[in-house]
Amino acid sequence: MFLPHTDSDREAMLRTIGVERMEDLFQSLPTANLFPNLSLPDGLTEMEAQGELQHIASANETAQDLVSFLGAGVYNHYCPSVVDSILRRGEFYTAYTPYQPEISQGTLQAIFEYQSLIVNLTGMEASNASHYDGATAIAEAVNMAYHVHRTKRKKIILSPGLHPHHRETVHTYIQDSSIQIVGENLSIEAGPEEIINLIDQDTALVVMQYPDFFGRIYDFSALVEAAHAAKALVAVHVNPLALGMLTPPGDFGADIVTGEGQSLGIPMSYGGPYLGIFATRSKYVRKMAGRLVGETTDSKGQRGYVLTLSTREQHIRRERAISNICSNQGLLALAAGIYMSLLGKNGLRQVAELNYHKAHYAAQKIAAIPGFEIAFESPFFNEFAVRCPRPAAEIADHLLTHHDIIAGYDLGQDYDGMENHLLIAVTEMNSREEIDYLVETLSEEPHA
Amino acid sequence: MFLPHTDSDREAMLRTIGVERMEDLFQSLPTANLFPNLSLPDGLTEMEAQGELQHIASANETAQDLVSFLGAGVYNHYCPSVVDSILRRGEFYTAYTPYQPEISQGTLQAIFEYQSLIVNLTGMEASNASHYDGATAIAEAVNMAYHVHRTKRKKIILSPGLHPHHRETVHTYIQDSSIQIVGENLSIEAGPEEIINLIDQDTALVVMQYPDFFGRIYDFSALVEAAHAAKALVAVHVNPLALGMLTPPGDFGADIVTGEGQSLGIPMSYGGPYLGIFATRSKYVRKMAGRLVGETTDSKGQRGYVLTLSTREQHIRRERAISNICSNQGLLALAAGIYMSLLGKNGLRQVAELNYHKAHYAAQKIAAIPGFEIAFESPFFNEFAVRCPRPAAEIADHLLTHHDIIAGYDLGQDYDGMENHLLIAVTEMNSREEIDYLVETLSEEPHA
Amino acid sequence: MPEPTIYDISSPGRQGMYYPDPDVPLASLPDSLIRKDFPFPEISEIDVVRHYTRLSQLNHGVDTGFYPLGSCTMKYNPKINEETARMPGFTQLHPLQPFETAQGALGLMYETQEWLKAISGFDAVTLQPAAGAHGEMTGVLIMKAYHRSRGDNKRIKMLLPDSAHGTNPASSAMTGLKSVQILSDERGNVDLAALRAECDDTLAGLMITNPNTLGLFDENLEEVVKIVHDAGGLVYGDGANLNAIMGISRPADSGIDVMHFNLHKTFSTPHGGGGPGSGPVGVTAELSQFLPSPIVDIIEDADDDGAPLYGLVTPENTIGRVKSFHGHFGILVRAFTYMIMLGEKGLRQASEHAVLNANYLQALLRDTYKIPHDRICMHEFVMEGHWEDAPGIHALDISKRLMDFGFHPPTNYFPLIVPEALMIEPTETENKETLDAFVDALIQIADEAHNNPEILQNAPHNTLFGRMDEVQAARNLVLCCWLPEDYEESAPQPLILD
Amino acid sequence: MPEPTIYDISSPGRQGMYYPDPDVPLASLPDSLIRKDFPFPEISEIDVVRHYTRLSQLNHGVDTGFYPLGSCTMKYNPKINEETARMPGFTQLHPLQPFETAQGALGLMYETQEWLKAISGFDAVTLQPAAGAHGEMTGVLIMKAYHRSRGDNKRIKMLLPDSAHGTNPASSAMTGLKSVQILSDERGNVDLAALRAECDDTLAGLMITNPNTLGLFDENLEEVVKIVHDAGGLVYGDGANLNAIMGISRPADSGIDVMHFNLHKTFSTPHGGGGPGSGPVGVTAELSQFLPSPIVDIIEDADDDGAPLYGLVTPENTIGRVKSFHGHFGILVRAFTYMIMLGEKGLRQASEHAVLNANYLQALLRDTYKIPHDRICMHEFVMEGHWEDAPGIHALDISKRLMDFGFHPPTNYFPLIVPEALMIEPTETENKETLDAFVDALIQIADEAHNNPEILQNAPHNTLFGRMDEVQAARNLVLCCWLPEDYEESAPQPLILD
Ligand SMILES: Cc1ncc(COP(=O)(O)O)c(C=O)c1O
Ligand SMILES: Cc1ncc(COP(=O)(O)O)c(C=O)c1O
Repeated sequence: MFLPHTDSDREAMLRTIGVERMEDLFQSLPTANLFPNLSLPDGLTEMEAQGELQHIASANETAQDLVSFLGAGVYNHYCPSVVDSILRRGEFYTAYTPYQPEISQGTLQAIFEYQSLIVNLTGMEASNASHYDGATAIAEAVNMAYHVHRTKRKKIILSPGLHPHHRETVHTYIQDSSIQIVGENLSIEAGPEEIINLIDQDTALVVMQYPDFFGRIYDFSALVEAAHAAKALVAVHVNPLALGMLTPPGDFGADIVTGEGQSLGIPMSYGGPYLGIFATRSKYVRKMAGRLVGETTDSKGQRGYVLTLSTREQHIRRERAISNICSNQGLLALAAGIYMSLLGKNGLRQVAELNYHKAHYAAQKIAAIPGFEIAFESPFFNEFAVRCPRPAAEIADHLLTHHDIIAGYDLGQDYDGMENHLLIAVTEMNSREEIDYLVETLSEEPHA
Repeated sequence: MFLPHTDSDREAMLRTIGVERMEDLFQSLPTANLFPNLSLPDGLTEMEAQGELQHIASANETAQDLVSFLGAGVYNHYCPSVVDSILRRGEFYTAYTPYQPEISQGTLQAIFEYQSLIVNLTGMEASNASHYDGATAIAEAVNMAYHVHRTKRKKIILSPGLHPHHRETVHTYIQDSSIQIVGENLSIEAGPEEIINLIDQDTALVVMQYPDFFGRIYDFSALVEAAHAAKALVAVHVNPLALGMLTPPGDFGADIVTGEGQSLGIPMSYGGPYLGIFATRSKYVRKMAGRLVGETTDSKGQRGYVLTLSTREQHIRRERAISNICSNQGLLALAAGIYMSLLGKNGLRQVAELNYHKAHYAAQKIAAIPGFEIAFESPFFNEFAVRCPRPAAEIADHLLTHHDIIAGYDLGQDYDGMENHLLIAVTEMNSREEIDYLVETLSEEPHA
Repeated sequence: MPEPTIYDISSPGRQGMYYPDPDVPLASLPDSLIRKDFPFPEISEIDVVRHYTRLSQLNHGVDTGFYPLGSCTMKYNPKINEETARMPGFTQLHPLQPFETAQGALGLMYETQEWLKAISGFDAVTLQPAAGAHGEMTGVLIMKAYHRSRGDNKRIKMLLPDSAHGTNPASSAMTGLKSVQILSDERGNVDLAALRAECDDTLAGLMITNPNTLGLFDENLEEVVKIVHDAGGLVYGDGANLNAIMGISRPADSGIDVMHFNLHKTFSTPHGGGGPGSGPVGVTAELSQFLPSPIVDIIEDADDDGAPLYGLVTPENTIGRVKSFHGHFGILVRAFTYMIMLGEKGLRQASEHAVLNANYLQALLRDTYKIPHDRICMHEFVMEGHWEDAPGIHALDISKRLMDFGFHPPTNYFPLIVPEALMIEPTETENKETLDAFVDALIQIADEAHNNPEILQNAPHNTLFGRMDEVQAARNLVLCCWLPEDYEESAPQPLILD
Repeated sequence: MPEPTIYDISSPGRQGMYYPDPDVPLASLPDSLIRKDFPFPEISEIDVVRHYTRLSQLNHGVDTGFYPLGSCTMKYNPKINEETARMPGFTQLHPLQPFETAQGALGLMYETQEWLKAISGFDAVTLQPAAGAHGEMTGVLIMKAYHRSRGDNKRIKMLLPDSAHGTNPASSAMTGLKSVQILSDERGNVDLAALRAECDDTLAGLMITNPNTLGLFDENLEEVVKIVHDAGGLVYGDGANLNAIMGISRPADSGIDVMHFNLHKTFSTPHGGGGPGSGPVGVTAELSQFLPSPIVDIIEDADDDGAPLYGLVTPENTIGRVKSFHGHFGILVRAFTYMIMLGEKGLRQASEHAVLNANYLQALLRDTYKIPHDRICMHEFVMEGHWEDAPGIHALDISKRLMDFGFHPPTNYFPLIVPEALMIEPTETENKETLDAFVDALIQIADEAHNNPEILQNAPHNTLFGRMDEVQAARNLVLCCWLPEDYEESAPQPLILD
């Protein structure tokens, strides 16, 4: 399959090489277990494979089959047809890292534009070409802040409102270092003030989420001020779509903005591939991990783009590189770039507000159901936590089984004492009817 | 929607034109009913339209939801992913007729190759760039033969085995001319011999189908000889996929080959767009309708392609043109070209044989069911007629309602006296299990 | 580098697509019917992909740049159309399935008929014709059927303004009618005197394009229609130019009796490198009985909580079917998607901006190029591509030179009544910057025509291919290619998959 | 013509995508949290499409031509992969859905783990890592966790052959280990003496790429492994080069303890202009307890007529999660599609032909270019891009000149142990004609290097862009663009749809 070799080509090539049979090419290999039997099935033709995958796909029940209010870091947004129609172009997706700029200007300019869009969206000064996802972007932020302080400051403050997966990832990354993580165990009611209390002269970085995992939006100005007073850095992890309406972290002084780019036109695809956003201040550019595209000129005097500052990277610096990242999320950065270009300023604002209004309508309706309460008073974007009269898991289970609704995310999975809390996300994909249907089924819930 | 005009652009443009308001551009129009109210709904955004169309599409039950043995001129074949991935390229589908060859070599070369593939597949000498579909290709063949004989011969023989839609279409096209159609009312048992009997000195053309509407394959050599002896032309209408294994009409002397190209990688799409194949002998090229691509050289000495012999066409010849055709099925010709290139000689042979074997397995099994008989003894390709113990319509209805099977095509719709006949098509998409399931349900049929 | 043909890159034994071995017992093959040789390319999948990818890059399309090809309405083809048309609920539907299983498709067709009726003012619509010309033939057959139904058998004459598109006389001729040309007057309208002179009792009708192919709305349209009607003729409207008047003026309101739509123009369905098109035909109530069969209708009204039941019906005195099945359904899905996205207001805005764009270009070009019928135009206009003081330059040279600026040339040498015609239709989806750049290029070209004519005569310069020798192609006809003589045919048996 | 940026083509008030007006009552906005200004491009849909379509054409990809970028396995990316990964049953699935509603996806992941295990010989696999380097870090953390679990805390040293890819030392360093370089011997193998010298009780392990980055299968692999194991270390395998040995030799059989796979190399998933990749990690049974969480397992066996129930489980002594959710699922779908299409025999044939193609190129080039380790290679080989008698020519010049022939250059300047390295990996999906044309080009270039060096030094000549000034880019850092200073911001309220 996928081999273009004819029998006579193969013959001729072996002859040119000077061996008789294919097997002769593997003479230098250990003979034990050479050409092992793998006990794998025979190959399938394309039509069989298509059928098989269709069969597997249909064993999933998706946001198309169910009414879903599940978010918790991944959102069911509309992916404009233009995005995928461009992503399907072979010139984009069958190229690799643009090491050879003369024949890679498509990728390079698209990434340069992506960097620009992220800078404008976040209010920062420089963006890299992407990280694997939001979680790893934060891990890289931790690493960067640690090195900005020449590894002298050991303390990293993680907000308890930072996505649990992201916090777990940071722990994995730093597990053998001398970095200490604090803050996670603050009460989840804790606001920026409590975080401020933790900042000291040993603090390298404070990581906040915006909106946070519970959907809450806080004003971080005072926190940033306090951190800067202590010469600590502040990283704000964003849902980039929310920045269509919210004050960008650059405006309140963030040093680093990370984000999960999935909400920018990338399908949910059961968890990936997504897009790790990473932006920072110009002064930290040389400390930032990841690829960077810069503008330059070609020999004909034309504007062009190249990978630049690669002395930060593993292929030049090896063990002294800032990070080990090599392949990144190029195609997803392209997707996000197309999405942002297409929506533009007004479209982003429009979709952000649509999410906002729908979520607030849902919250208001749910709050009116006896026994249900909105858990926090803070402003929120498109997601909010609800205190339920009985365990969220039971409610979610009931709604799924009987009403084909995924009611949200059971916060008890990650937070002790929040067993009765459901995290509900509402996007532009949820019609008013769907919201009303959720409210209706929640109202009918036996509150025993 | 889809307008790039900003308010200030619009202002500036109106000013340049020298009018004040948009309405002023329509001053010369009859004032009665200017800007009428159309009572049409408001526009939808892309995400709403997508949802609406998804909703409409899901109101259909397709070959994916049902087990289908329906053919009758349109076949459920596998469309290789490569075909659609190329068709999605904007440079192909957003271009038009390649009037300007210097910037249309993609389309031109692809059509040139399509012409070549059709010539090789059919065994003919020249192919045009496409007609609308099989039916209109035949209508054009009738017209061509009529004009080859300088309108002196009035008789056109249509085989009763020619698709009913195709025959109807020919009738529509010639309705006011002096052409007479004969042959259609021959017994459907009639073979080529009976057709031969109709050929005379007034006969311009004999149109046969290969395999015919009932799936039957005849040897047309004697018929062609007889026609040629009477100086009549012979058009053979083909299922091009069958030519992966069957003797091409060029080999037995056909003057014209028409075909329905749907089976060459084109989705069923509820009836279109499909592809009208038209090939003929070199000597008739100047009498052939439709666009033609020819090879030439550019000013740099490079091989290139252009539309040629356009003096046959409406934009030059107007009322004396061979046909009125202008837009054709360019993108479908491209699809068929990709499909044929991809399968190549061996793939076409392979898929044709697969259809053949599966259909024969089904026929043999069905013939073994008491009360069911294969209607004709002739060899067949992937479709065959079955005589049932009771009306085909009733059986088909029962199988659809109770077993989600589309059992085939009820021949009683088109042929008097064939109410008990079911036309069953089997393609590479029908697994043995599906065939066995059909056989099983047919066996359980109450034979009352 | 020209791309080799697929025949050039074939090699014996290659295959780009495989099929499973039969899961049924093998039947014996009818030896005498099996083809003996099969000179056909053999190519691997990667090479097929590369070949067609590279070929595509040799094309100019709407997706790559401005394409002001007059009369063709090369507007933006929304990507969502390509998604909706590919929904499996549509693509996997067989046209002969029981209608109960195809209610979605039939409903969509019904709604498409309704939208087209509302936009045009006609009372009934068939979706069957495959393209504009096919719609014309359908319409002319309907006109003939009308006369015949009245026993009026001497009507054998079809009038065609000299500005008509070539398909009009060709379509008319295909039905056996005699074409008679009517001159245009100085303002680009049908010459009323010339028209009257031909209006006798052999008149079948008039085929008129309005706005006409000069891009002008006939100022005497109502009078023209009246003259034809008074003579017992019918008026056929070529709807190719509907993009100028959606929501502005309805052809049926002007008395036109039958008209085709070009979904691949007005309704944004892609042109596909030459097709597929789709050419629905609208008619007045009186003519609806003659429409080709089948059309879609409601055969059982909606009850309280359901949709109506749709079905295919045959008009009473149908002219018959004009092709197999029900028309270019896949194109209808695209056009329907487009229409519902625009809605009533959007349709009107599209036409308004199409007209705005054309007039803007005309205003900026009228000092440099001769515009023989210089008044407010509709969605397109025609100018002359030559100057008396630049005798060596023809419209074609200007066209070829435009390619160097990245633009597709306008339509050349049509309509025939304007010498060296350059027919420019920008469409509404182009922005001001693009139009300005196009004007700049044309002004520069006009200057070159006078001061440096060779640069036009040898154009294009910046394209991969230089000017093609069309004469050679016609003289020395090469219409297909072959495998090389010494190509070793691979064995004809299916390859073993392993 | 360079393409303007999206900032260049922005105009106030344009919008390429609209949203419906809210179907719910409006909530009041928290004014103090609302952004005040938003300098962002505004572009219509058609212009976005044209922009990115034109940009794409400035790229060389596997779909447009040969791409022998060593170490990257730029094989053909089957189109069917793109279809299956886009099935709505996959794309619309939320990663946190109850596992009962995601059995298709979980089953596919489970099967993917099984296939990778069978191919590599490992006992357990995690699919979570996002790319090769991420897999490396995961693997190294597992190695460290292993030592730690044994209370063996002094093992702080990772050995790396001098031919190692840069990610290897970088990944190792990220976990806090100290990197120590091991020289290669003359035959391109790990120098056993050098290795032994470093094998003490501070040894955490060795990261080895096999076949190595010279394209050579280490002739002493078993001995290397034994030395490391004897010293209490573990052996990490960089699986980037697995494409040479599928169905031929299993890394786990050679004693390797942990290895990452590059699905975006060996398993045909596209490289996406830089990513996404996918870097699953396989480990021995002993190490499986340390795998990152979660992995997929059967949590309820199949009953008679059903599939088993799949779920996500956490390995006992997991190192934790290395990213959010379960890995690059969309890439797994592609790789799974590929694997089941190839099947056992097809996987072996792929590797065999990858090795065949590389050796064929090597055989034809060895007389013209210096190949420092000239023996039968695996799926790639490294030659020197310079000659003593052509001192002005560097590997980079050869690379740039290759572009003029339509080829993507090989990898340059890696591995570091070969001066002026040109690392050539043709992959198995290229045909002989392509390889022959590539050889012809390289031979012509070698001739030019000696007789007409400027043509190389000024290359490329036939591409749209000439050589880029990388120094300028680094000196005068411009990392993003902006709307022009005088850009008039459009009002921030959502546009009214009409
Ligand atoms: C004015 C006019 N009428 C009719 C047609 C024919 O339409 P079609 O090409 O769809 O057959 C065209 C096509 O360009 C046209 O411009
Ligand atoms: C030998 C080798 N190891 C590791 C890597 C890193 O893989 P990734 O780019 O997927 O992180 C590469 C990438 O090119 C490589 O060639």
